[in-house]
Amino acid sequence: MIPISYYLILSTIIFTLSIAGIFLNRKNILVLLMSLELMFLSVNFNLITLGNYLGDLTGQVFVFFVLTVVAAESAIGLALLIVLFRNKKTIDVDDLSELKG
Amino acid sequence: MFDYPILSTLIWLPIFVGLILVASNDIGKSLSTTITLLTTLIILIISIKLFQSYDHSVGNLQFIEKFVWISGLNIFYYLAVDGISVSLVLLTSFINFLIAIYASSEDYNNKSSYLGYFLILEGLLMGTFSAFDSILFYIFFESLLIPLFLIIGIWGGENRKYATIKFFLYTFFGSVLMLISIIYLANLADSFAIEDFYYLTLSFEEEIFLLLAFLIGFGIKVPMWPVHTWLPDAHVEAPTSGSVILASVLLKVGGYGMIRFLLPITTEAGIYLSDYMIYLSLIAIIYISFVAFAQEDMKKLIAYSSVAHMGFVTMGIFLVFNLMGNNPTAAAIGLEGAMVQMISHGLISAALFFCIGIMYKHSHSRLIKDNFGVAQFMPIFSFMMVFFLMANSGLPGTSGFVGEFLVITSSLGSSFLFGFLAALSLILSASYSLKLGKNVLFGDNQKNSQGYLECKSNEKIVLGSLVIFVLYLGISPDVLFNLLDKSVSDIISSISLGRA
Amino acid sequence: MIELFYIPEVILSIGVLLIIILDLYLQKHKYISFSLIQLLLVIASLYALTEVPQQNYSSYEFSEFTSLIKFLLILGAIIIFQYTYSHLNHLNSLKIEYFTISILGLVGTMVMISAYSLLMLYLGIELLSLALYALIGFNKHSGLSSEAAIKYYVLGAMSSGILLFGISLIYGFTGSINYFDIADQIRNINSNSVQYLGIIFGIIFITASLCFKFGAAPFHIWVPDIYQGSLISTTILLSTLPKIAVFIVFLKLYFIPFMALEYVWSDILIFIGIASIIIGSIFALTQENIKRLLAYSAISNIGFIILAMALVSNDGLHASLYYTIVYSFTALASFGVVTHITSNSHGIEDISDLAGLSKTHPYYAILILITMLSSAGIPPLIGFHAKLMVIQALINNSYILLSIIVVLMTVVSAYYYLRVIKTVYFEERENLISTYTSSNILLSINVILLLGLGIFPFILFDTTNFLVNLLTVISI
Amino acid sequence: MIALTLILLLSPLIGTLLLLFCQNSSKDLTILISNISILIAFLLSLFLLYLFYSANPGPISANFLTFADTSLFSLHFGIYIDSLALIMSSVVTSVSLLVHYYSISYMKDDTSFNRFFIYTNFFTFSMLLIVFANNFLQLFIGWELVGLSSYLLIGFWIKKESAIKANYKAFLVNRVGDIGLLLGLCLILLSYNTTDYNQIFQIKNSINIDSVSIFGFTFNALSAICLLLFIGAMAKSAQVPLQFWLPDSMEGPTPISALIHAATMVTAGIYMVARLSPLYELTDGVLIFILYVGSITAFFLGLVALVQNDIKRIIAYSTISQLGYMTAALGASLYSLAMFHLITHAFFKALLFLCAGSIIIKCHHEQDIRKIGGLRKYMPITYLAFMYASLSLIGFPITSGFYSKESIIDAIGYFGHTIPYLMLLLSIFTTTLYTSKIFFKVFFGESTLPKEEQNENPSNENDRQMLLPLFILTAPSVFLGLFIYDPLMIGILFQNSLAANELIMSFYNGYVINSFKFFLHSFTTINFLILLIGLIFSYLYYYKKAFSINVPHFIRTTLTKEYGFESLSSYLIPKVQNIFTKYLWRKIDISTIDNGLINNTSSFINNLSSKMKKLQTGFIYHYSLIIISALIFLLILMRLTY
Repeated sequence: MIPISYYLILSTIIFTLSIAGIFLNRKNILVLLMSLELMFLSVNFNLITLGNYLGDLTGQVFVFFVLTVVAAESAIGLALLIVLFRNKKTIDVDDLSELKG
Repeated sequence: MFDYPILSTLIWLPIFVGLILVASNDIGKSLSTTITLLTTLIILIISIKLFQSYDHSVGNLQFIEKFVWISGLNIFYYLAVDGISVSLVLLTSFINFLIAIYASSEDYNNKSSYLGYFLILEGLLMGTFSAFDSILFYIFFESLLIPLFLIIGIWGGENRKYATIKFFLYTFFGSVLMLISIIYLANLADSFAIEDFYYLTLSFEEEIFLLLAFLIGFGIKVPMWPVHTWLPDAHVEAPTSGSVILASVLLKVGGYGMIRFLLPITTEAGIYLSDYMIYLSLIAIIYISFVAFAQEDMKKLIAYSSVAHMGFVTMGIFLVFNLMGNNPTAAAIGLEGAMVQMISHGLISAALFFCIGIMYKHSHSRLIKDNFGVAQFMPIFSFMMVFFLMANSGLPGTSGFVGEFLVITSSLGSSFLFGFLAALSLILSASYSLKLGKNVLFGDNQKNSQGYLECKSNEKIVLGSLVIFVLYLGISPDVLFNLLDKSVSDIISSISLGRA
Repeated sequence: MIELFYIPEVILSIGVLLIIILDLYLQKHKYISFSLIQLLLVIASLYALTEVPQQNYSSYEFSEFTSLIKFLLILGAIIIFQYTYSHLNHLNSLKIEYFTISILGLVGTMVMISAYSLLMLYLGIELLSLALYALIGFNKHSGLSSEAAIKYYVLGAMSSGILLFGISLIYGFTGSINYFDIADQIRNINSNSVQYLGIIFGIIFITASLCFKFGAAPFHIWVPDIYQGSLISTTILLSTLPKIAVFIVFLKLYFIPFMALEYVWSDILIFIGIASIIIGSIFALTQENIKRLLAYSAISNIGFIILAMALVSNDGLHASLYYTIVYSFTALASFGVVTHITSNSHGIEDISDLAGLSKTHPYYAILILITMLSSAGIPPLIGFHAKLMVIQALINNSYILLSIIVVLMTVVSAYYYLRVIKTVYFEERENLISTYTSSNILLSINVILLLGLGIFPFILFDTTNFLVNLLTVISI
Repeated sequence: MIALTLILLLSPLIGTLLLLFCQNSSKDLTILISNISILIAFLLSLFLLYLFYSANPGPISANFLTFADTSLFSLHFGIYIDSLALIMSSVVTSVSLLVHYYSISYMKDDTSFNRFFIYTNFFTFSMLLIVFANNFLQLFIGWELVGLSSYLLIGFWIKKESAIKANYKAFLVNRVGDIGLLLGLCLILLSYNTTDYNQIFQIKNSINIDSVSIFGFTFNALSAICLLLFIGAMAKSAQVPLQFWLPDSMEGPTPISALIHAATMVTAGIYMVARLSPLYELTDGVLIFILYVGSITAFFLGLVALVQNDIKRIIAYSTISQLGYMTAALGASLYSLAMFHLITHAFFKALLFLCAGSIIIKCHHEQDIRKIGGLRKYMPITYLAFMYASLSLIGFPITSGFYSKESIIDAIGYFGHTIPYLMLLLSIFTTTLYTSKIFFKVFFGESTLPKEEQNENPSNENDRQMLLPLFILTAPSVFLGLFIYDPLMIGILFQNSLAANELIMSFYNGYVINSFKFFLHSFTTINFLILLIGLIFSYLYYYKKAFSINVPHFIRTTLTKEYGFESLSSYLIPKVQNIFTKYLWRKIDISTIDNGLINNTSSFINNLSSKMKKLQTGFIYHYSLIIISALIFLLILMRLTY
């Protein structure tokens, strides 16, 4: 049996990868959305493994809820992206600095 | 003795009328002046009745009104009055009545809210002098800032924004430290009433911190020497009646607070630090008089002179600490001198600011070099101004002398050096007051470019009544002494009781 | 089971769906659908009041405390809708979808506050955030609001990711997601086992994400930009309802499950509280935009709430609840006044737009005076009593140095409130200022309440005292 | 008795108040009110004097107004009636009456005519307040009110720049003295809890025992108090260190110089020491100090008068030196002689000033004696009056000045104070020199009046009001000495109101025997010899201009500069004060406290906030970076602590 700590370490690695994706990205917001998805993936993975380790189902039930909510979120995220593009003709992260100071 | 709660009416009547005046800003100038005149007159009559029915032989707290205000934190709506507060309440109502008379000849845009703010200020001052619950005292002490902040800010001089914000933040900083010490004390005594603080046994470090917090809080209000720089700016920019009320009553709130909080609570620390504090007030008396001599702006000169005269008040108070051990009668004389000095300085500085206001109305400049040869064109006015300048330099026969005389007597009790330095103020105050008189009143002025003409009848009434009062308190201040005598001895005994 | 249909959340959701459908037919008469919405809200508030407390649902709390808070939230929503209606009507970009989405957000807040399991908590937070994403980006044509929306979306999603990660850690190391089971697990845990470390990490992650939602110090970065970018009516919504909800979540989350590890999170919260007061005061000093200024003042007020809560004592709890209600009242009033003033026909942006208001509209000048002084904490007004209680709580728990820092920061913050009053009262008018008086009465009641409560604070004091006693489930 | 004195004290005050209210009424109404109030005072004081000497009831002290009556102290205004007070009050009221009458014509063409009379009435009231004071507080109040009225009167012509500077300087110098007086008063109130003369006199021996620490050194309490009180007297009576205000106070109208700066105010210091003689008698150190101060002032200030050319300034310096004589007499504890010289000096110095006034009016406000000459033919009455006054001033035998001044000099010599005796002797010479200088220069030599006035007949010299007082004053200034010398010396005049009577008795029996024998004997003394030499010298030098002495430049400048006091007081102190205060204000108040402390902190916080605002860059990745780093920071924080 693979000890639980390996799974935890794997999920934290994915988690940190996604966070790095967010603040290292200089290109555009789509990449940001993708790294956000990655973050939720790592959390789901973590929930499933821990649920399995503990032997009860709440973990998996939790994952279903998370999946649905994340789907709704990314829908809204893309909608906002479109609105942003229509207004500003760019989705480049570096141009999004009008609100500052 | 009274069917209606006299102290609450003194506080809430002017505030209520003031709010009405501020809210309805379209009523005409004359109507608002008459309303203010009427309210201030009623308040004056009530406070005179308060004075008559306050029997000063017994001297403890009278006219007590105590209701639960916030039950959870056991804060009470606790109003009471003793000899000291009665005298200050009288001073406030009298000065405000004079302002109402003087204001009838001034014309400011939207004058009704101008007068409204003064009425609110009067109500809050009454509250400060009669509150005996420390949080209620703090609330009145703090909310004094708002009306004056607006008065100076809206109707002030050119650089009014800087001056009024500096005034607000300076005093706010001081009073905020005071709030912490009040809460700390209330935490120990688990009640906010001021008398309960008197019987607390505090450790020495606690007392030192509390003393410093109270000292900063009230020192800024009095203005003591290092923290006084807000006063000249506030005075120069404030309109005439604003600087009158600021100089004559607001500075006394600081002195009153010291007597109410500093003396009885932090006695040990007070005795330990009394020498430094006396040096501070001596610096205030001597150094500030030199600075006052160097001023070119009339209002700044009088502002610095009030800092110097308030130096006597703080000296009288801190002498109580210094002399508590070996010579209690000298300490009592010092405290009584401080009290009389507060009242007399209130009257004299109010009169001087009125005079400067009248001159400013004609010459539209506050600089000494722009006003000269006033006596030729305004004989009666300059006679009164010379009288007030003399009173300001402590001429016996006027109330200015009585306070300083007692403080110097008690300072001789602690050491001759203190007495001598305090007596030096006789020359210094004379030098700058008469310099003002010399440059402004006398001298030759052919073409009268400033357009001086004899002051109107209401200004004559204002200055005349102030002359009468300053003379009356100078010749036989007995009425004031037996008002204060019992309360001062109560405070001295409560301090020695606390120490024993 | 049937009685579940009478709880406000269900009624609101069904009602909203009906209104969306009805609205298709009532395109032209927007005010009919708006009055329908108001009717729905009133019905929901009645149901909230008459809710019968039940114990048999483990992951959802039906107690008097939650029903009262729900009633408070709905009341707040009604007031906010009045301001938004008049604001949007004035900018004639009135869409009923705005109200339907915010009602859904309201449902989200209700779910959050009555959650007894981490799952319900997560769902409530997500429902609220989704609604807020949409509301912030509501003004399709302004680049600013879409930029704000995207920023809030990205950071919000990230924070919910962190929240989930925290929840998974807590679930992993305590074996359950119900508050009371977690509490039993944590109560008898030995402090050098690996679970102990995992739980602490979980708590920190959850605290971070909740502080982000609250807008507290190190996680406050989004607050000024979003407050400035979004419509002023969304800012009102953003700055009152979610704040109350997150506060109640803080209260229940930290005082039931994580009560045993109190020494862990109370230090964190004190640090966060002090940091947000300091940042809230210092950053706001040189602000030019009024909305950003009010954002930073919101941050410093939140700092007060967290600081009071971090004291983990009865009067600390009471002070924080008292402060939250006072803060939301003041925020409602200050943003409300700003919505009602437009300078040369578009919303107020910079403070200098308000110059000389006392000459043209003295009534509004007085309103601004009262709100600013109340948020600065000057005595006669309610703001002072709130700050007084927090400082008293600090001193009672012998945090003297902390109270001195807090008090000095209030002096610093008093400066920028004075700056607003200075521009309103002391400066000359530059541009044309006009106000519309549709929901004027409500606004003046709101502001006069600040002064009235200031003079008679015991009214609010007793209600919050009553609320705190209701929180029987928390034992300090 | 008390009621009468009360009326006497208050009648000038009532006069002032009446004049104050009817300010813009006609001139003769003001004349009427002011003169009547002083006349009542004068007649009452004479009547009371007569009553006092006939009934001889002993000193009466009564309080009529409570100043303050508390548990800690009780202060009152009161009246102290004894022969000293009554004599002094009659002198004061008589001189004041004559000056009032005189100034009716002197001031008749002045615009603010009635304001003048308000001030003079007020001055007489405050002088009487000092004279009748029965406690130290009332003494101090009267003291300052007198200073105030001298301030108002010196600066009477408000348009005259020099007058305003003079009254500013005069008031401040008086204030310097008043500090000493105030400190003395406070010391008494503090240590003995009462300011009443009688009570202090009773416990004066116990005061002499205990001590007070001043600046660390312990002094005998009584001598400390007396010294402090004398400092007040030094300023008021223009003794050496504080005398430079008196010559400048000549800026005021001449009747004022006559009333205040010759007869009454300047003698207040002498009167105070005389009144407190029982205290001063016990302090021998202070008496020696007073003696030397008096004699130094008498001699050195007399010298300065020689180099002056303004007629009023010369008389002013002579007043200072005569005051020096009185202080010297006090120092040698010859109190009644000092009082006697005070009385005679009051009359003949007032006469001198009034004559100077009429001369000035005649020569159209010309005060420089070098520009006036040969008035003998045109002003016979003033000429005669001036001659008698100056004879009395020099101390020519038979005149009252002779009796008072010579007896002081001889008494000091008799009691063996050698150096003061020498100084006073020499100052006889200087007195004769400067008086005869004025006398010869003004009345002899070719007349400088313009042609048309020369041929007018001498009768219309000046109108009647000015000349009548001159007549009246010549009588006491010449014959008073003879009349009261013997009763004074035996001690009947001042009875027991002054201490050390037996000293005077021993001098009287040992040296004087009686007034006539003293007159005869005087021709044989050195004093008369010096007098004669002085007269002959000045006759030759000033009248005949037979020879000229070029005084070395160094002496001339020091004298004109009044040993540096003049330059010190009018240039040095004001300039230093301006620069010093401006520097203080700029440096400490503005730059260190105001800008340094207050504005710097606020600007520090402001640019702190504007720098930190940059942290909000607006880029999403910066925001996420901040959030993540905060999260990591919290994790590390927790990891360290647990």
